[in-house]
Amino acid sequence: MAGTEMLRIADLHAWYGESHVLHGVNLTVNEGEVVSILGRNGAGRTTTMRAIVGLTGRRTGSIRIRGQEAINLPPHRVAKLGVGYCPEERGIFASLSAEENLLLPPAIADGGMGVAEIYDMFPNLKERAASPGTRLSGGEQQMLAVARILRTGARLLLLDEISEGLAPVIVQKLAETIRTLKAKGFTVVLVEQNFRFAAPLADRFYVMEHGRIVKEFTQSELGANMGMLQEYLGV
Amino acid sequence: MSTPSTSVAGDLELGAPQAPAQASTGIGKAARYTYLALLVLALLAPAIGLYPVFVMKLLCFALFACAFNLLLGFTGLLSFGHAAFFGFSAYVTGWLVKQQGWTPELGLAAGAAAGAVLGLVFGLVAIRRQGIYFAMITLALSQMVFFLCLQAPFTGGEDGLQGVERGKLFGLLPLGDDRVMYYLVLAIFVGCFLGILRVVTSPFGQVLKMIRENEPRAISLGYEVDRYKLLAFVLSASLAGLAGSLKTLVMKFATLTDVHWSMSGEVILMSLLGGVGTFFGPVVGAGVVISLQDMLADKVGEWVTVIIGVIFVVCVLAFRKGIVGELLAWRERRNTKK
Amino acid sequence: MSSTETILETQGLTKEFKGFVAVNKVDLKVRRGDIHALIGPNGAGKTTFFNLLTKFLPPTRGTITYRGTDITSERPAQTARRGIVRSFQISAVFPHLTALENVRAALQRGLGTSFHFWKPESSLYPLHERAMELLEAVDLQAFAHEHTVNLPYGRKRALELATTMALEPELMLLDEPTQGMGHEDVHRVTELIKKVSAGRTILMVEHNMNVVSSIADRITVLQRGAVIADGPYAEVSKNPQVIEAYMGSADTELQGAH
Amino acid sequence: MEIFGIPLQAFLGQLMLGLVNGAFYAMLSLGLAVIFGLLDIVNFAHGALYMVGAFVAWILMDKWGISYWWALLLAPLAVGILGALIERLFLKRLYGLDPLYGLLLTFGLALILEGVFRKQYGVSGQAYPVPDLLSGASNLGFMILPNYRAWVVVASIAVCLATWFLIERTRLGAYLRAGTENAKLVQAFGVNVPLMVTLTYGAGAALAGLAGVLAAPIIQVTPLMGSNLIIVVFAVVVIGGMGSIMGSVITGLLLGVVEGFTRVFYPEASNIVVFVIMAIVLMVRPAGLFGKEA
Amino acid sequence: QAQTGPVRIGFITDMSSLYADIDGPAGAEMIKWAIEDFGGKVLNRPIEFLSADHQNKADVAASKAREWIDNQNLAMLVGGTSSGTALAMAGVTKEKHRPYISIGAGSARLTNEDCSPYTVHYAYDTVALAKVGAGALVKAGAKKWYFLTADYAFGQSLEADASKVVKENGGTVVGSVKHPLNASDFSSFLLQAQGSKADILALANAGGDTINAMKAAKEFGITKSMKVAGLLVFINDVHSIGVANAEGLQLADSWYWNQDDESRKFAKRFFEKYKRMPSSLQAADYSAVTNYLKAVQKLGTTDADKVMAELKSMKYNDFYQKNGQVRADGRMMHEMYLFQVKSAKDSNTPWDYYKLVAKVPAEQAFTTVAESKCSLLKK
Ligand SMILES: Nc1ncnc2c1ncn2[C@@H]1O[C@H](COP(=O)(O)OP(=O)(O)OP(=O)(O)O)[C@@H](O)[C@H]1O
Ligand SMILES: Nc1ncnc2c1ncn2[C@@H]1O[C@H](COP(=O)(O)OP(=O)(O)OP(=O)(O)O)[C@@H](O)[C@H]1O
Ligand SMILES: [Mg+2]
Ligand SMILES: [Mg+2]
Repeated sequence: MAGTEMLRIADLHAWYGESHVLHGVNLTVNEGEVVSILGRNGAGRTTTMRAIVGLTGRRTGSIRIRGQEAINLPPHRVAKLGVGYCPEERGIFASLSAEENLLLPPAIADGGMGVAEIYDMFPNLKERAASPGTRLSGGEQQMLAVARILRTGARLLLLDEISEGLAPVIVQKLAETIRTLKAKGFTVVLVEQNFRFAAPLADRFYVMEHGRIVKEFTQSELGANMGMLQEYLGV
Repeated sequence: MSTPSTSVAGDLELGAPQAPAQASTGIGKAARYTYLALLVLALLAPAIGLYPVFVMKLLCFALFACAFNLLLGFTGLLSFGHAAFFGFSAYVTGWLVKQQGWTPELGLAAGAAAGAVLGLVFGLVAIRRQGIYFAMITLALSQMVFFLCLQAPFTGGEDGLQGVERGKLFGLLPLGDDRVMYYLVLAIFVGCFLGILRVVTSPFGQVLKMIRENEPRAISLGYEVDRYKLLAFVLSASLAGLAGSLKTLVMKFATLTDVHWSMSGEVILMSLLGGVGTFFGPVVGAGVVISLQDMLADKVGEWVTVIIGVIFVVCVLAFRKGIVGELLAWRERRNTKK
Repeated sequence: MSSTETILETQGLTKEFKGFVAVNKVDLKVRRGDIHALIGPNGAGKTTFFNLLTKFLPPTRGTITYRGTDITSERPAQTARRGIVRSFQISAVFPHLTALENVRAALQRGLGTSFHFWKPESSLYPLHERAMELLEAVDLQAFAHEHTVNLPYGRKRALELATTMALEPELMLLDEPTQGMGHEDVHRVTELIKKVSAGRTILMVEHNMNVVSSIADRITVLQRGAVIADGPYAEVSKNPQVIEAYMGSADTELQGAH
Repeated sequence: MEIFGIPLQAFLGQLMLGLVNGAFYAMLSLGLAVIFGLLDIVNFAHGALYMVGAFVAWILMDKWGISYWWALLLAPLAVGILGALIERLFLKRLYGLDPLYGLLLTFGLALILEGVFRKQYGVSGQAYPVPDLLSGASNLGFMILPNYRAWVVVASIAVCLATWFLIERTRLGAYLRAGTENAKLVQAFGVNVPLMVTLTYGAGAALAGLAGVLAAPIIQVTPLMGSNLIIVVFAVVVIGGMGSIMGSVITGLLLGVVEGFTRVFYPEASNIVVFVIMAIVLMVRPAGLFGKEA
Repeated sequence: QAQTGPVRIGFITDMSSLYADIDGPAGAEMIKWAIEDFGGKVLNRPIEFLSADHQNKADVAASKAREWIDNQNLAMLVGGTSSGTALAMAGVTKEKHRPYISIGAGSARLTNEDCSPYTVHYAYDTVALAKVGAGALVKAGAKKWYFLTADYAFGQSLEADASKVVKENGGTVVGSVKHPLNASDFSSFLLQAQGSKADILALANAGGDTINAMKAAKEFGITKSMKVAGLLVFINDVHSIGVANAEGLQLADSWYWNQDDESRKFAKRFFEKYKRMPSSLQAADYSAVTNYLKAVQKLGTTDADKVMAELKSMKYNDFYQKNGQVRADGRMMHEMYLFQVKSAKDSNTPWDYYKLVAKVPAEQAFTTVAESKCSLLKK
């Protein structure tokens, strides 16, 4: 768990309009780590991700990315710090073709995947490249959403429910991809309902409940924590 | 989470976007007392020195705005062509009463019917379109009606159809007397207002609500949504027509102003200002706009347009729920705080 | 458990999008009373197939026969009234109606007064009893008067099911009913589907093999728009083509995804 | 030789004139389409911005003696800045809400702009001369075409093509289109969306301003010039398919021609022909001629 | 009617839209001047002035008029531009029995089929424009006419009246084209007119339409082959066409600021305040109110019927008109003029635009008693 601190969140509160969703989240992610945030539906995991990139309403507390305070930065400045975000709702653009969608996010650093590499990984996308983005099937859109940010060279990837709606084969492929990314030194924050997907991939886990982190443990402590997870997640 | 199959709804679906004042759909006790108080006030209006012609005009526009709101607020369709129904029926009634010697009650009925027929025609053309397209196609159709009224011999072109006599209601009540006319207008307005209340809460109103909330869902439950929208459109058009007819009798003329697209803009302003999707909002909105026009007429002269423009802007920026909508929201906030 | 009567049949059903064949000559038979799962890789054409059945899309070729009647060219609402009802891939409730009103919305059509704009709302109250029954069936009675926006995700799906049941569907189409759900909810919904399947036929798309394996009577596998396998779960899951195209390497096998 | 009962010469002449008008429609609807397509705002203030463009040109000439050619540059710039201000001050607060609100706000702004200019300059209008370089006319054989009108056609088609290219074929265009659908997400990818949006609205406004300057020498420069035109231009955009850049340009030109011929064959209908076409088109093709089906 | 308290004079016109320049706020100011110049008092009662903007909406005009009469005991109403509003106000004043002087409206219906014993139609009407604009020109030799007509009641009646005059005087109408209201582009119509080989192109339209048509006519070189006559042109329109473009345009009007010393004196005062010259309507506003006050002063009452009788029997002599007289139908009978726009080099001082072509006596300018359908004339 060495390596420098990539992300440090301290006492993060976030609101959607009037409703107060995050109540003081604290978490740290080191460079090169894969960290998974677990929790029930509505625990606030997505909100945490969105708060990092600046997509919630009001937020307070501290978000440091590579040591730089980002709590007051607008989203495009956060992205420039090397953050790639794959939203839960996929966010595929209807007015852009699949390929335009893929090429949309501007590269923020070197070292992103090449288009050929991506098409290799997701042959469906190549086939449907000219189709309007939202005409793709649910799963294809999911692939596109992930592929899109792999291209940009962002070193901190925030991935929200990326295995959702994908066929088992593809889910396996994604798992491999994340291993490869980790090997290349990328940092990944994974939010997953699909515990079996996240469990073997993550170095560390945070468990969230009602907008707070209630538990933190490492891969090696996973076995010991299954009972607790059972209680929190019904796994 | 969205998939191609579920984005059928059309992202531009208009109306009640922030679900303004949902709470108002059921008529609460407080609202009932307020209505009662207002009714008493309205009944006494001529006696307490309110100027009857002004109040009548106001009620006509209030009815027009309520009719419009039935569509925007309770069906989620923004029509940019409601002036067509209002103005066309105004001419129809004017012409029948003045040139054909019809009695006022028949003239009014014919006006409402003309509105309904025109609404049916508009509806058949426009109803399958959504959002901005719906707005634009109704605008286009109403422009055609405008040019028809400009050209048709019986409207008197830009001079207007002037000198319509009110006649005697059922051959008995002399409507020429402003006070008699006033009570007729009030009765019709109250009737229609209650009618709209009923429509919105009726089984039919429930279906409209479903359509507004989630149209593909309503379809999948087996509702032929276009037919429901069409009926709502026809009802709204017919009431708008009735409002126009009534206005002809009150003012004794019908002119092109009534069919011009800016009248469609005005009725939107009224609804918006008062509160889209609330029952009483359009009435308040009409009251404010009409009083304002009346006041502005003597006081500010050339600044009218600017002032109306400023109201639009302020309304959109600061009072999106409208006067009544904001009041209801405020009350709700206060209640939840307790 | 299941008779051999075919309730729904498609013949040569095809859908092309600008030269791209999304559904390719699908012949499918669904037997009355079955829980029939439709699986396949992403982009195989499952959702499109559903869209064809419910008339949200017109087929390019082929026919759809429901209980012996050709319904290929009917309108969506007509099909719905025949008893083919679909639940959406995402939850598609009426957000600002209460749970009770949501269910009532589905019951109301049966009353035949939906165009009656002069009747009071109270004319709908007799429906409440049945609506409450349905809510109880999915364990939502406590939420009857809650606006559905405020319900948690899993509850919304349950409500969706209750509403769908209110239409007394003979054939229910479910598109990924457990997508995006926590484990608890997946379990609850699976049980629910099982429960409501009594006396009905269910056709569902699902990527979660746990769900499929635990409740499906029969499975059809689509790939690139065409059927590559069809049969009971045990048989299909061993089909090498299915494993290759969909399930992935044998070691993860059926547990792979979830 | 005759076509549809009118001499070929007259026919060609009318065709040409139709194109000139079409060029105005095209340019105005282009700006409107850019703003609607990219920002989802039905910009009712477009006509007013067009009017402001013409007035700025006139004021530049009247007060400072600045020539047409400079006005062609300065007036759109000024209107663009005004547009950017409008976006920053007002429209910005409406993103994410129903597009109805944008429409109503810009409607209000249009009234304000019109009212202010009316108060300041009256309604009967100002005279703006044709620049010397373009005065005079050319004999095309079938008609005498004033040079200035020829210039209008050329200039506006060039502007339209450039805009289309920028939006449909460049990366900036892709950001813009994506930004319409989900601005926040595009921003989260690292694009400075707020700035982009401000500039886009500014650019759309500048297009309206440019059309205003081009129009100043041939039509009366009055505070009402915009509101007379705006509804027709809306119709053009709707027929073309809202948000479709090419659609609005082609439809603009086509409608100019159709309207021109209506003036010959059935002049009484020339004001409504646009709406008739709009109703028919929308019935047959709900998303407009070039719009993407919803 | 109460004969105590202030004497209220109301003025309802278009203050903010299409016709605000030719009448509008400056027109209101003229009425104030008339009142001030009269001493601010009549019959020892203060004169109060009310004004309102009808925004070109008949219902606003009528409501305002009705309300002033009912609640403020208005003594007399001056109605401004636009026929729809003028007719609506005539309806109200007829019902409520108040003197009503209509100034900016063109419709001859005010004193014809819709005439009222309480209406005075002061400045011009469409019949006069047609008779003066067309009559004088045909007599001067323009025989073949082509009409460019605004397609609405006003334009149509202008065209119909003018065609009649043309034919009566031995001319022919070789064609006409109807254009929609507020058509911004006229080139297409003009090309059709050019094809007709007529001597004269008559613009039976107003305001912006006339301005745009005239500009385009110049641009397309039509003015080289034909003369252009504007049937309803105000000096403000000529100003905005620009004298270079308007050169040679013929037009009819009831008054021109540079026609004599008295007018120039009035105009100078106006110019000092507004930096432009008054239109004939603004001059008429001043004249009408002054004359009304004189009548009231003379009678010693504001009683509507007595005032109307006096207005119809007195002679009007002021800077605006000579020997004017109000006929029984309410028509103010005075001389009308045909002007031609000067060339730019002949235009010496600001707004020096017209030269006089012909004077037309009232009897030849307006609807004759024989032509009229007004019952008030048939007694
Ligand atoms: N746009 C929004 N407006 C208001 N409340 C919201 C919004 N989005 C989420 N919430 C609420 O915030 C809380 C946390 O939601 P969040 O999406 O972060 O949960 P999650 O842990 O990601 O769950 P899920 O498994 O459903 O994705 C929930 O109670 C949810 O209802
Ligand atoms: N309207 C459309 N236009 C063009 N192509 C389409 C359209 N709808 C679907 N497609 C294509 O057809 C194929 C089948 O899509 P469909 O949504 O049916 O897949 P699916 O089997 O439901 O996949 P998933 O499991 O990912 O949801 C996909 O490749 C998709 O890109
Ligand atoms: Mg989430
Ligand atoms: Mg699918």
